[in-house]
Amino acid sequence: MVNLGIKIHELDFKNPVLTASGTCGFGEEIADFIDLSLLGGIVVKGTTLKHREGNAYPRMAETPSGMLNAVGLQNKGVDNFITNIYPRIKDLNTNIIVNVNGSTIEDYVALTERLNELDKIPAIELNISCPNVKEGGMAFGISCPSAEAVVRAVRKVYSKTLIVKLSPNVTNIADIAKAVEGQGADSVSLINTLLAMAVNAETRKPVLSTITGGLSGPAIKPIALRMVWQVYNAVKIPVIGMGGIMNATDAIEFMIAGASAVQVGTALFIDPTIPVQIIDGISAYMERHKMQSVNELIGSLQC
Amino acid sequence: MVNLGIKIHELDFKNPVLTASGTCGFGEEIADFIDLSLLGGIVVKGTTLKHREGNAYPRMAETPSGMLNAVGLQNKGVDNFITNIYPRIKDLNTNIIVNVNGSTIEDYVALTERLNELDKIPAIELNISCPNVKEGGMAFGISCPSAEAVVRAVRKVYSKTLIVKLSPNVTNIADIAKAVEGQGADSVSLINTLLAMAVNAETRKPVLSTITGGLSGPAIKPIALRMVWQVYNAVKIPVIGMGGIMNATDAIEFMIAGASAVQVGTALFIDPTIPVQIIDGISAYMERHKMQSVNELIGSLQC
Amino acid sequence: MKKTVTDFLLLENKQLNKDNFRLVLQSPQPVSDLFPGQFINVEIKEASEIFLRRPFSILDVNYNQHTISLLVKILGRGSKKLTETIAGQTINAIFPLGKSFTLPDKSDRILLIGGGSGVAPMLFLAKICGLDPANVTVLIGARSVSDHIDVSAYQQFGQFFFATEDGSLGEKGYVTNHSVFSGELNQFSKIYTCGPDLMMKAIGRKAIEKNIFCEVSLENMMACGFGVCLCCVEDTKTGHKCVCTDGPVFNVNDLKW
Amino acid sequence: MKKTVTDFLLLENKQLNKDNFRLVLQSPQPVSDLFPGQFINVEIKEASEIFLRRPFSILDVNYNQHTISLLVKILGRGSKKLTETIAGQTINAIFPLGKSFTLPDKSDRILLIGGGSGVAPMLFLAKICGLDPANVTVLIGARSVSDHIDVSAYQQFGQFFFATEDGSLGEKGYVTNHSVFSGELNQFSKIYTCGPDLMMKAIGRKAIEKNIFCEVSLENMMACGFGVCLCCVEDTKTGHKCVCTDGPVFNVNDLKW
Ligand SMILES: Cc1cc2nc3c(=O)[nH]c(=O)nc-3n(C[C@H](O)[C@H](O)[C@H](O)COP(=O)(O)OP(=O)(O)OC[C@H]3O[C@@H](n4cnc5c(N)ncnc54)[C@H](O)[C@@H]3O)c2cc1C
Ligand SMILES: Cc1cc2nc3c(=O)[nH]c(=O)nc-3n(C[C@H](O)[C@H](O)[C@H](O)COP(=O)(O)OP(=O)(O)OC[C@H]3O[C@@H](n4cnc5c(N)ncnc54)[C@H](O)[C@@H]3O)c2cc1C
Ligand SMILES: Cc1cc2nc3c(=O)[nH]c(=O)nc-3n(C[C@H](O)[C@H](O)[C@H](O)COP(=O)(O)O)c2cc1C
Ligand SMILES: Cc1cc2nc3c(=O)[nH]c(=O)nc-3n(C[C@H](O)[C@H](O)[C@H](O)COP(=O)(O)O)c2cc1C
Ligand code: FES
Ligand code: FES
Repeated sequence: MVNLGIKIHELDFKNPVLTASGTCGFGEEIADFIDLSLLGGIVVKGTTLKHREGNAYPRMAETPSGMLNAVGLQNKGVDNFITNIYPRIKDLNTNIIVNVNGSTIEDYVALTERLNELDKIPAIELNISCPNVKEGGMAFGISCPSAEAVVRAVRKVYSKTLIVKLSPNVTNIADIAKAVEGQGADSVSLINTLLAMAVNAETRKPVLSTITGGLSGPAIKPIALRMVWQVYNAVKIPVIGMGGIMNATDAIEFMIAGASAVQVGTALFIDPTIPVQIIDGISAYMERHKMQSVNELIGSLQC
Repeated sequence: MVNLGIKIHELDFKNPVLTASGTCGFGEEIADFIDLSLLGGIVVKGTTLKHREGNAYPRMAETPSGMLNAVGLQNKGVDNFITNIYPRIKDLNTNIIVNVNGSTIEDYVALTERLNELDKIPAIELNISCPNVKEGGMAFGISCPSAEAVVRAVRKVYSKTLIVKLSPNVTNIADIAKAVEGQGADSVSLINTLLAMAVNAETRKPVLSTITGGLSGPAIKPIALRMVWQVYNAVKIPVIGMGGIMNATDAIEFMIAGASAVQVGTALFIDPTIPVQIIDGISAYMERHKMQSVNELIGSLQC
Repeated sequence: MKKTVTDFLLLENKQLNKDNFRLVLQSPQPVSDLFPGQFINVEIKEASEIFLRRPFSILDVNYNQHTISLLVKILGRGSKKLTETIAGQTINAIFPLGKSFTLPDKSDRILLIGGGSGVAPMLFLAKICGLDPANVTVLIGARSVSDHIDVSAYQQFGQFFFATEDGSLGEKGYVTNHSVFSGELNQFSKIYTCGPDLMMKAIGRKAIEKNIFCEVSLENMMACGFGVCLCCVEDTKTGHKCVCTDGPVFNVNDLKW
Repeated sequence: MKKTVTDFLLLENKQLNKDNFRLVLQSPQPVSDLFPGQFINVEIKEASEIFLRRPFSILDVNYNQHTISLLVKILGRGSKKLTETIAGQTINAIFPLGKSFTLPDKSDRILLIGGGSGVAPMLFLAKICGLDPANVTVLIGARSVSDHIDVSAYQQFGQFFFATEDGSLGEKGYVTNHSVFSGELNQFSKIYTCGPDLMMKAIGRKAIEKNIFCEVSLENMMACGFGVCLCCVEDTKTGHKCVCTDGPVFNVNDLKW
């Protein structure tokens, strides 16, 4: 039997496969398809302090090997999460991580304080990288000083595992990773979507209501892999990799490049059973390669 | 009859479809497939002052809807270009543009001076964005001051049409575009490839000899479109768009987003007749949409 | 029925006219509790430019044979590719998805209006409601008789009327010009419709005006189909609702029409 | 012959053994001047994960029927998909590509060594050279008789020998262990080879050592196949050369082996 367990800061994961924020709802939506307790973790939909309606329709465009989205953090706010959703999902027997969003540092702090109270939320993912709304924090995630400021403020009020989600829309992602590590982040996750655009040639209008949106899916995998590798070489904290992971081989590539864990996002739209297939595929790979622990994979790239 | 002619600075193009540097050799290599004089222009392989062997093999990886390359500006140097190649291609009856690369400002200037002598080279494309080698100038292309410095120096010695090719590996490409416009660039072309990576999960080695390489092809089209649109809105000089253009619809989307002309790159590997198909496709589109001049398309996005 | 990712066996692929095909898919497991308005999200295999699944309404069900059928109209690359699937091949789909129409009471007099590929859920609804045929009126619109789909198998379930833009079948004009619709609409206690947006809006507004219960089935662009991506939203009076899970069926009174 | 992008008609697709197929492609135009070592770059249609073309050597030509044939071994997704093409479908390819082997003189005694799918250009070369059969010796290696390809149609062109790793056909062992190769190699004035890298290197080094003319056909990864991408380079004594245009055939003396 291979050992799939990994650790991010002080948090144990039964395996390195998580579902990505904004692509699995609160977990419940995919419970028909898979046994959620098999997952390493679930990062729930981006949450804000207040209820948000999100952006206007249309919010989606299909692109070569990928898609654009401009959801804009539609969610019912943290109160609704705590009152209505948390009680339903808290005993799912997997790590439930909340994706935290704000437009000001005060928002981030206030939201984090609320989540800090919740026993069964062992970690938050601080999203400073959503390209689709001002409140998504991408403005924070694209410069070192602002990334540092928000992480510093949140770190003060949050004692559990703090994961910071990085934006790929930057010149040097390793610098941002080092900056947030310096402020006490326990882990970084990457990448969020790449700012992109689709045009309808016939109507000469943007396809998305917001003109630009975030690109995800296999198209971005080579960029995500590169960034994970750069960040892995720049920081000491564990890296959580994502971007276009569709199968076990993709996940293994991310781990070889330095990811301690991976998140599966857009792939869920194609097939919500993929995370479980990936877990099985990693096991099979490890057996074939005579590995005992999945830690042997992490950062095993031979250059 | 629709009018496909466009102007970049003072240079007339019979149509807005060019072939991209590094993907069409010196034009001759695709002359079996198409009548080169039908093209708006040909941007020849990246040229350096001295002969370069380029990077070690393997230099290529196939990725979802795209590919990575790490050619590393293999070329025989500008003397060889002037002596052996220029005489053969100078009368092709299309705009021959030379893609100029250096690792120091002096290199760029020396190379540009040599090209300035050539009557039938009406424009150069200053590459400050090749991600694959130090000499590719990406270091210049990712910060405003260094981009300004190289453009300023080259502008002093070059009187013909100066196109600056921008890197997408930056936080804010519009800022870089404005910076080079400020130093007298006559046009900007974008995007060069995105820095990316491929890993072989079985061998746990990078696929490319250089570990990272440049991502091109349809996968990057949504990112390229977004950048063209951002740059178009930021500068007054004409924008030349590229990145994943595979057919006329793609080319039209770039023009709607603000491109005065487009370059076809990786698509040539799949089918070297694509540029001619695109020219025909743009004509057909214009007829269908009752447009007289292709200028009506440029920046016609209705937001 | 629980949602699953299922490999269906394509039993039959029948071209009905130039652009429309009926596909009969057999599930390896029994199917249960499928209702008109629900849909399935189909993987388009081996297609170089298609990344996402494509949603199609359930046209009919045969519980004994574990089959469901679809009416697929060729619109773009994905639907075209799907209609090229050959009987005997497998088709992977996520199903069942979405909420169905509110089934009428025995006492209702219902009007079903379908346009284009929107006839699929209307025929399924007619069949489910058609135990008492007198009460089911079905109005079907098409551009021309050549685009029209043979509905004879369903005519036992209600009274059928047709409208074509060129007058080649039934009355000439849109469904909203048809005498059934422009006549005494209040004879109907419930109106159900699925079809082009403009058609549904015209019908919905009239129903609101006349204060008749009316449900419409929307076809917003979808990425997932099961409520996780939040891409398919319709801006309703109570905010953004997911067409794939809160719909695709909505009461017109809830929409901002 | 000028390079073109051609829609070939697949006339025949014959499975030769578990992993190997022979495809016969007909060009709408006459074909001319095709030589052993040249290759074509084939589009893999409707395959969701394939972006680039795939190169395959020319196995044979029939100028009267405008056909060329390929020997395709299933290695990954692209070759698999290609072998699933059905006679009557079209296959798009760029051809002819690359430089051929240097054809021998009548006075030469030549040895052709093919391994795996590398037998394709060897068989074509045997045929072209085979007017004087006594001078053509062909040595073919395979893992086992079940991987071996029937070459009876080519045996009239030379003397054939076989080596299999399990001894199930011909001598047991690699081609380089075969008595023809380990014997009096200087009886041959020219050696040509195509196959796995390690095999070609072993042969090439021996030829260098014995000072025998030797050409090998390389299979580097290609993006374009016609000399524009510069991805397929081999590091030769005179610098990086494109396998697709300067090769795929190289004289071993030019390589850094
Ligand atoms: C709930 C629902 C039920 C439907 N039922 C049927 C049905 O029974 N029969 C039928 O023929 N069609 C039905 N459709 C429409 C069908 O999904 C589209 O025709 C199909 O997705 C088009 O795919 P394509 O690749 O052929 O077109 P594309 O080439 O992708 O695009 C053509 C047009 O199709 C529409 N479209 C594309 N993708 C989607 C998508 N994921 N969701 C919605 N619209 C899209 C867009 O307006 C686009 O402009 C239904 C749609 C929905 C949302
Ligand atoms: C000049 C030349 C002639 C060839 N002749 C033949 C032949 O006659 N018969 C035959 O069966 N095969 C031949 N090959 C090899 C054939 O091109 C590969 O087997 C095929 O491209 C694999 O594609 P795939 O999608 O099945 O494999 P993939 O799943 O893409 O990869 C499997 C392996 O195939 C190799 N490969 C993949 N793509 C390429 C590429 N574009 N160029 C080179 N190698 C690649 C790689 O080593 C890779 O690890 C030739 C290759 C070259 C360069
Ligand atoms: C529809 C959609 C909604 C998303 N919402 C969020 C979000 O709320 N918070 C967040 O941090 N990332 C969000 N993301 C980004 C993903 O979590 C992930 O970082 C990105 O999609 C790349 O991974 P993928 O290619 O596997 O999807 C969203 C992505 C998609 C496609
Ligand atoms: C194999 C290869 C070689 C390239 N060489 C150069 C080069 O020498 N100079 C340059 O400016 N861009 C070079 N590029 C980048 C292309 O010109 C183009 O900017 C990029 O590929 C995006 O366009 P595409 O997706 O249409 O290929 C190269 C691209 C490829 C794929
Ligand atoms: S399509 Fe994803 S939520 Fe409706
Ligand atoms: S494959 Fe492009 S140069 Fe050889």
